[in-house]
Amino acid sequence: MDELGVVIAFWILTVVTLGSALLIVLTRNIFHAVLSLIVSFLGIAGLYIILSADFIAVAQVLVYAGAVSVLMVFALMLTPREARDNAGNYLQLPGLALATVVGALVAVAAVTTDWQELEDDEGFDATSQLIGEALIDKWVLPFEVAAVLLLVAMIGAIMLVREDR
Amino acid sequence: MYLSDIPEEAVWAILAAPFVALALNALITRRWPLLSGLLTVLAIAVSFALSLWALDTSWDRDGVDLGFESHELFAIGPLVVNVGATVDGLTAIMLVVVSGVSLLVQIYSLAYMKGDDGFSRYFAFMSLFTASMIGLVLADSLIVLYAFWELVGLSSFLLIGFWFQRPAAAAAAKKAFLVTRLGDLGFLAAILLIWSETETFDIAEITTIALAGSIATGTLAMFLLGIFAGAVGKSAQFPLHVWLPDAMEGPTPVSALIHAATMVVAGVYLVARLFPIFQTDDNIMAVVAGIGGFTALFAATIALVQTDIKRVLAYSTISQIGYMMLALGSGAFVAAIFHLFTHAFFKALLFLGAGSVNHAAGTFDMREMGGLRRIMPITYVTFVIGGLSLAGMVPLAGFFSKDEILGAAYDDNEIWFAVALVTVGLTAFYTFRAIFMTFGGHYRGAATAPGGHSAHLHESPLLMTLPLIVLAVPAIIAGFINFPSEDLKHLLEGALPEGVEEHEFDFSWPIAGASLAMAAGGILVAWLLYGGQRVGLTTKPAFIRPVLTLLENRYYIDRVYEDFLVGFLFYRVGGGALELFDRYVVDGAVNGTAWIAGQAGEWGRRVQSGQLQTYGAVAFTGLAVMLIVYVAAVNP
Amino acid sequence: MLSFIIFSPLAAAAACLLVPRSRESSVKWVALLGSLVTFAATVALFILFDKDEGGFQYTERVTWIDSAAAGFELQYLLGVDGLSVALVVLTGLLTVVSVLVSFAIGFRQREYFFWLLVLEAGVLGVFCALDLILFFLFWEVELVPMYMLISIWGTGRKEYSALKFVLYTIAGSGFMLAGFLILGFEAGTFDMTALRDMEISDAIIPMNALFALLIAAFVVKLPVFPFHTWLPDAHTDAPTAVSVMLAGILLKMGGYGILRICITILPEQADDWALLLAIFGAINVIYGAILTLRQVDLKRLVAYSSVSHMGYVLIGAAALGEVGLMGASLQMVMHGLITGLLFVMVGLVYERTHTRQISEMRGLAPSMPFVATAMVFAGLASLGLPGLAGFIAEFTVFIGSFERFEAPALIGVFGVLLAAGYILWMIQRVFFGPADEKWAGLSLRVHWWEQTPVFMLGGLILLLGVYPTWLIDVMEQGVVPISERF
Amino acid sequence: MELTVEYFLTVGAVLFAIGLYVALSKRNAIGVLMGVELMLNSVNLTFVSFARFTPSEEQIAGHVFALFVITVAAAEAAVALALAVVIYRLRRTVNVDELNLLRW
Amino acid sequence: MIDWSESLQHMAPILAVAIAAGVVLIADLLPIPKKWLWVIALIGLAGSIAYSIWLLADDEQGSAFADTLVLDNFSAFFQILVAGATAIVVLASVGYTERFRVREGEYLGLILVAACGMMLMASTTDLIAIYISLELTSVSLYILAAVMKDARSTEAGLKYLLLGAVSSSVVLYGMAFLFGATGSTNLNGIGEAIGERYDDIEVAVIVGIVFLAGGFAFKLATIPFQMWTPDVYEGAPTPIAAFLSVGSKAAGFAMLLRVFYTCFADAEVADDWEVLIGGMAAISMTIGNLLALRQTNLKRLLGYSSIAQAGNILVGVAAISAGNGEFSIGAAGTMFFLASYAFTNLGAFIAIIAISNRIGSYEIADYAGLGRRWPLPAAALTLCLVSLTGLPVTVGFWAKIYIFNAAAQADLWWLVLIAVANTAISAFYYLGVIAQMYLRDGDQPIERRPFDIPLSFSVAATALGVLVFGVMPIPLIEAAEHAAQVFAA
Repeated sequence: MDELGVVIAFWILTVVTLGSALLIVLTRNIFHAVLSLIVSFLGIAGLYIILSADFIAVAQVLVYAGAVSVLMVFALMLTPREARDNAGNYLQLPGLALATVVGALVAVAAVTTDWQELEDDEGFDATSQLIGEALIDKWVLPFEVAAVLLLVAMIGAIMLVREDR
Repeated sequence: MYLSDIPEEAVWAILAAPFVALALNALITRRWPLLSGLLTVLAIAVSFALSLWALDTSWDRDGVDLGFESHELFAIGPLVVNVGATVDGLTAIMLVVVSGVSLLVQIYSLAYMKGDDGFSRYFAFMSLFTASMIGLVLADSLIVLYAFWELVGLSSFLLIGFWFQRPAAAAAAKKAFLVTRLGDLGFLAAILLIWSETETFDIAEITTIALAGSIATGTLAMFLLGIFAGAVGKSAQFPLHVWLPDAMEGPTPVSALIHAATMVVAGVYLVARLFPIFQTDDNIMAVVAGIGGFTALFAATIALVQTDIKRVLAYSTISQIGYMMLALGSGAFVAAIFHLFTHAFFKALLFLGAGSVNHAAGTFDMREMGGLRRIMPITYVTFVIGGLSLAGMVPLAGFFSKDEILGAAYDDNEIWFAVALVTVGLTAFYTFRAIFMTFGGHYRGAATAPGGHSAHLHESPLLMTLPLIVLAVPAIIAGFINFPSEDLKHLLEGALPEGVEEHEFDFSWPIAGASLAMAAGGILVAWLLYGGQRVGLTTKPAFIRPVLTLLENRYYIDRVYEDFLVGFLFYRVGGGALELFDRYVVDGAVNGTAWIAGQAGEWGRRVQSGQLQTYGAVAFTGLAVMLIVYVAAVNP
Repeated sequence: MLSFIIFSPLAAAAACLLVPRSRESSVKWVALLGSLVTFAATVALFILFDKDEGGFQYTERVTWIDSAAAGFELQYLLGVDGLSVALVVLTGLLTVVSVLVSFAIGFRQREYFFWLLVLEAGVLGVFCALDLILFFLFWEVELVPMYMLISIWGTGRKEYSALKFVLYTIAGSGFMLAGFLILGFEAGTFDMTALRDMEISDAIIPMNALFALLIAAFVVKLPVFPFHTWLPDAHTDAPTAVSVMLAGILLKMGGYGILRICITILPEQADDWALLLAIFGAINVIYGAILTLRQVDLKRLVAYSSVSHMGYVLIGAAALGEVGLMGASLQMVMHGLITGLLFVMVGLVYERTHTRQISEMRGLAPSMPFVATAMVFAGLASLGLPGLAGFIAEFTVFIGSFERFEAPALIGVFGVLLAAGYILWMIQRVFFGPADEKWAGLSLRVHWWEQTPVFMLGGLILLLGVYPTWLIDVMEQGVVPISERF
Repeated sequence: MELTVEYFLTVGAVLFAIGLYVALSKRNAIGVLMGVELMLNSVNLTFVSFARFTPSEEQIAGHVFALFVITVAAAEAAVALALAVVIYRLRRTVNVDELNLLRW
Repeated sequence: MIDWSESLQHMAPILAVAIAAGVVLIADLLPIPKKWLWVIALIGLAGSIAYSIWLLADDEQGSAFADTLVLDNFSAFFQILVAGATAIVVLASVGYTERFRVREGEYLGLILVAACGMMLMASTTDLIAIYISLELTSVSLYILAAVMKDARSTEAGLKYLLLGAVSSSVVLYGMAFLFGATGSTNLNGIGEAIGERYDDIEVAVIVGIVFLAGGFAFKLATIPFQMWTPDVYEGAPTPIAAFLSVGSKAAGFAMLLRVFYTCFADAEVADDWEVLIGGMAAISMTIGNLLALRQTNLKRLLGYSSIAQAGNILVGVAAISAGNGEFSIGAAGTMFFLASYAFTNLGAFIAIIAISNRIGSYEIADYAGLGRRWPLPAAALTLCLVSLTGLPVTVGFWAKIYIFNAAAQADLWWLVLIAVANTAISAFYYLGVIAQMYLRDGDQPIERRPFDIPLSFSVAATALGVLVFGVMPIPLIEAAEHAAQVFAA
């Protein structure tokens, strides 16, 4: 992966992703934070495309940038205006230090490990078929369980929100 | 001489008779006091009779041990405890003294203790004492001897504290037990030491081994010192003499029997029993002589100023035992036992006399007596006989025995001879000071005795005077047993192993004369100060006052022991510090650990603040630490 | 036979619970009957015990948990030798005594006797168990009963004391368990009879550390300075019967454990540790005695005296010779009898005066002659008077230890003087002196259930003091094999 | 320059750190949820990177894993937001600092 | 291709519960008496247990769904354990839901689904499947924790959820690294790869180990993810707290054992992480015990106690090097302890439900005098607390000895020492509760309510279990050892 375009795209997407993620931290308005989050999700989707993960990229856009973010906005709308700040708590500085340490540790581990990279690989052509086949063959059990999981989440969410008393 | 040899069973019966009396007293006859008393008297009479038989047998055998077998009591591996009876000259003499004096004292007590609530208990204790004392002299092994040694201590404790409602009596009993036990520690340690050397407790075997020289001199010296410590405690020698004067809180017959005639001389007996070993070490002998000589003088000086008649006699006892120790230390084995023998009679006589006086006057304070010679003639006469014997007037018993000691001291060490000689004078002085104060002059006592009873001055009943009269006889003539006849010497030397030499006594006129002169001088001074209506020095010169204060306070030794050493240093400072240590350091560490754990829990609870992100932060901190530590430990 | 002895108290305990609440006052008779049956069985065991035959007798071996593959095989393995048989009889006797002195317990009687008998079962189990894990099991059984007994029927800071006792014991026994497991892993068995024939020379921790782990529970139980502070609290606040059990038997579990497990299984390490043990024994004797002198509470005084006396067990055991070990064993039995009696007497005093403060007592002897006499007797036994049981044991300890460790033995001898000090001082202050009017109205009546234990214990103390051979002969059968390890 | 797996992993690590920081430091429960979503995304990025760069038995496994993570994250988000709504109804706040009835 | 019939048969115990869940959810919509729902749930659980036992007896073993799931002794053990615990929880919930008007349909359905998830956690052998079963359990439990819909319950739910999500991101990161380093999602594949080329990928594997251990800690309630425990136990409905403390914990340990004993069994790796797990165990038990000392609320106390007990169980996991060729002693110890803990802790919780239902308080102070006033539940609670302390004659005693023995055999003597010292600390607060019930007098009114048969049955069952297995623990031990044969190496 040494084409210039890809490299440039990688750097731009990285900057967008991480930058908008940082914006979530910095912004005072929680709606802006959600918007930054969406941008960050989209940036990640872009990175997926670089990684030739087309299906995941699409799923990312649909589920994260779409559904989850909308859900968050929706939840925010249910709460009144005064509850919509994006202030920090007492862990601002300790949290920063801790996050830096954890991130650094993981990054160092990632860099020092001798990953056995594929030779001259061009990545996947199209992934949806592969994923589909995997889901009904090797990982059919998780697939079914995930279905139950979604059902449970749905039932649970409804049950919790329903006012029955 | 007259009888066939005594069988072993009869010897055991000497011991058993008073024990039987004890058991019956304790279990059955509690409700019938008089029966208890008679039973005790009877039992001791049996013992006395058998003791005479033993003496007779021993005489036939020249005082050599009859050689009864030892019987195994229990055995733990190499530790074998045997019980057996030694009957040699020494034992025989002691048996007779113990059971004889005891018999008379019991008879006396029948009257003296009449009407006391604890009459039955008294005789039970007395039986216990007599039995233990007999056991002590019969014992053929150190451990059995030690056992009876402790038992006589116990009976002494019980009898001193007989009137336990009196705080002074209770305190004196405890003091007596503890102080003697302090000495006993040495005894016990000595037993441990000698056992680890010889693996036996048998006195004869130990003696043989020691004489063979197979025990290192240092070890043997430690052993002897330990034994002597026991003797010092029991025989109230300096510095463990403090218990004996206080022990006068017990009933007077008890003082006569236990604290004058028998138990207190157990120390002398013990040293005498081990005399063959003692005489191998000159240094130890010097220690024995030194302690004895010093105590003789020291106690006599205190006796000079005592106002309580029993305390005078008590210090006198300490002093006289000092003589016996001096004799032993000087190598005069026979002289010591001779003095023990005579002393038993005249001192018991004196004590019983004092009891008789008390019976009438209701007090022991001589300042409240006087003029009793007219009211109590028998008591008076017998008391004077005892006093003369004690003072060492010829030809009474005390003179001869004391003379032998003086002779031995003279041959051994002149300093102790001088001391002993001075003490003769002091002895005569305090004895006759007591006689004059008690019997001379006019009655000075209050109309009422302490306790509100009117003092009914009268001569004591026959049961009390009879023992006085009986005792007066040996107080006069007992000296002749060894002088000039040497019968006692014959009997006692048989008890010594072959080759052990004891001091050969040669009568010497100068020594006898000096002794007599000192005694007469003492009596004269006493008459000058206390004779007739005189009550001592009316004007006291300045130089003598501090001396008197010092003597009246018994050299402050009791105070130093009780208040400073034990009360302050040991109990308050040492014990107090240890108690604080226990409470705040040892237990404090325990409670502190619990407190720290509790505080840690409390602190940890506060961290558990309910704030969600704190939990996350803790979790990730933990994760980071785990990762860092893991990597650092594995070091990939 | 042994199973019957261990389980008969449990059966009696269950029977106690079955007594209907309406007839609660009759539960004590059930308990008495139960304890008597057990006692009779233990006496029979003692009599039938063949002292001429070596090894353990009346063994029962059933595999309980067989997981040998996991290195965890528990056998229900019981057996007695001369050492344990003596302690078993002592337990049976003191339980009868405890039940008797508990006749005056006023409330929650069913539970009380239930726990008391469960306690007995646990203790008997400890003395009979020959499997380390089984031993540990019985060792722990005692905790809940003790906790309940002290904290419900006790006095003073009873909960604090009960908890302290339990936590101390659990901590100690936890380390003991760790030691057992490491030992068992090394040896491949928890069978004590097998372990004592082995030479174990290596473990995953240093052998001397292993010895320390093994002895941890026992030094707490015995107790050894500085782990003793639970004892005065527990004794003081426990009801009389529990104090009797605690001082009379439970402390002996510590000494028994040292002899049976530490010294028998790891003789070499015992040899290495002996000096330290002797030193701590000597410290115990002196330290305990001096603190005893300082006590102002009658029960606490007796409790601290136990600390002092158990030091002799340690000194004797540390000598590692036949005489010393025998002395330690004898001291356990004798002290059980003597302190049992002392606590009974303290209980009787308390029952009458409702105070334990020595300063509030004075001249009690005329008000309670029986109690005073028995107390003096017990006190004399406690201070090591020849002719009474304590002397035999202490003397044997001294003889046994003097050859090996002179100084600790001599310090122990000094303790005898201090013992005389605190006992006599106590007697002087409590019973002697002018009678206090406060106590003039006390009833002179002594119930039969108060007298019986006194005569039982007192008689034995005297008998053993004069003629101990019958006990020594039996105990030697158990002690000699231990001493032969050295 | 050659883009290797390390680049993507590092981006993932940084994203994980930012997500963690957001989750730890935001007072609003929905803000915390955002942080969690970022962390999950960083994991997904890592999975997909491995699927692209490193050999494995089933090369697509990384994608499948990521897909499941997305699914689960969505489900969790739904439940979380439902809870946030309920809590807001009960207590008029979704401020994490104030949710401390349960403590100590 | 997948052999569906065999695969389904191999997961039949799980299916039975899943079907029961489905039937309950549907039946809830039908106009039938609600008590049938309970019956259905119990039938499903009983069927599951029966089927597991039948499979075991038949020695029917094998993998399913392309090696993402296995049926072996190990999974059967945990399936029975989970189903049994669930059944007890269900029984204990009957009166509880009635009293607090929780809707039975969803409640039961979620419990059954969570049980499915737990059983799957114990049976799956593929990272993806493990992850998804983990999440299935978690999501159901998040909702169940909040099911009371009052302030405390929802707060507990939200805390549980957010921390759970964070912890699963940690787990996922670890899994990602393992996947990247070994190229496999299958546990056996990962294990083989690590065995072959550990030196190359050591750092990644270390991150994987630490992150998996750290992330799983959330399920186990050990450090570093332990702090939610008391809060959630306090806020959640009590039967759910019981379920969390037993079922969820057991499943978590099953997962931990399966992953660590399969993937990281290589001696070179295990030597390092056994210290890590041992350290986690030591710190967890110490923290749990210390913080429990000053608790006044019984549910919170059990929360901290659960942290401490999880530390004890980790001792067994750390003892991986204790093996005899036939089975792993460490794993057997873990499982035996879990089984014992299931009886004990369920018993404790259910006794508390029984008592607190009537006195309306979880404060320890309000338990004063219960030993006299309501002896049977108090006795049951006492028994369980004694078992938690690890005193004879209860099953907890054997569990503790067995697991410490395993640690001793793995040379983890330091861990044993820390553990026994902790036993003493724990005795302090366990006995404190007993003291409250038996030593003091209290006058907290005991509400008169009709006799709750299912609850009483579950109290009796657990207490009896504690006692019976306290005398005869060998069936449990043998079962655990049988199951531990999976990790023979």
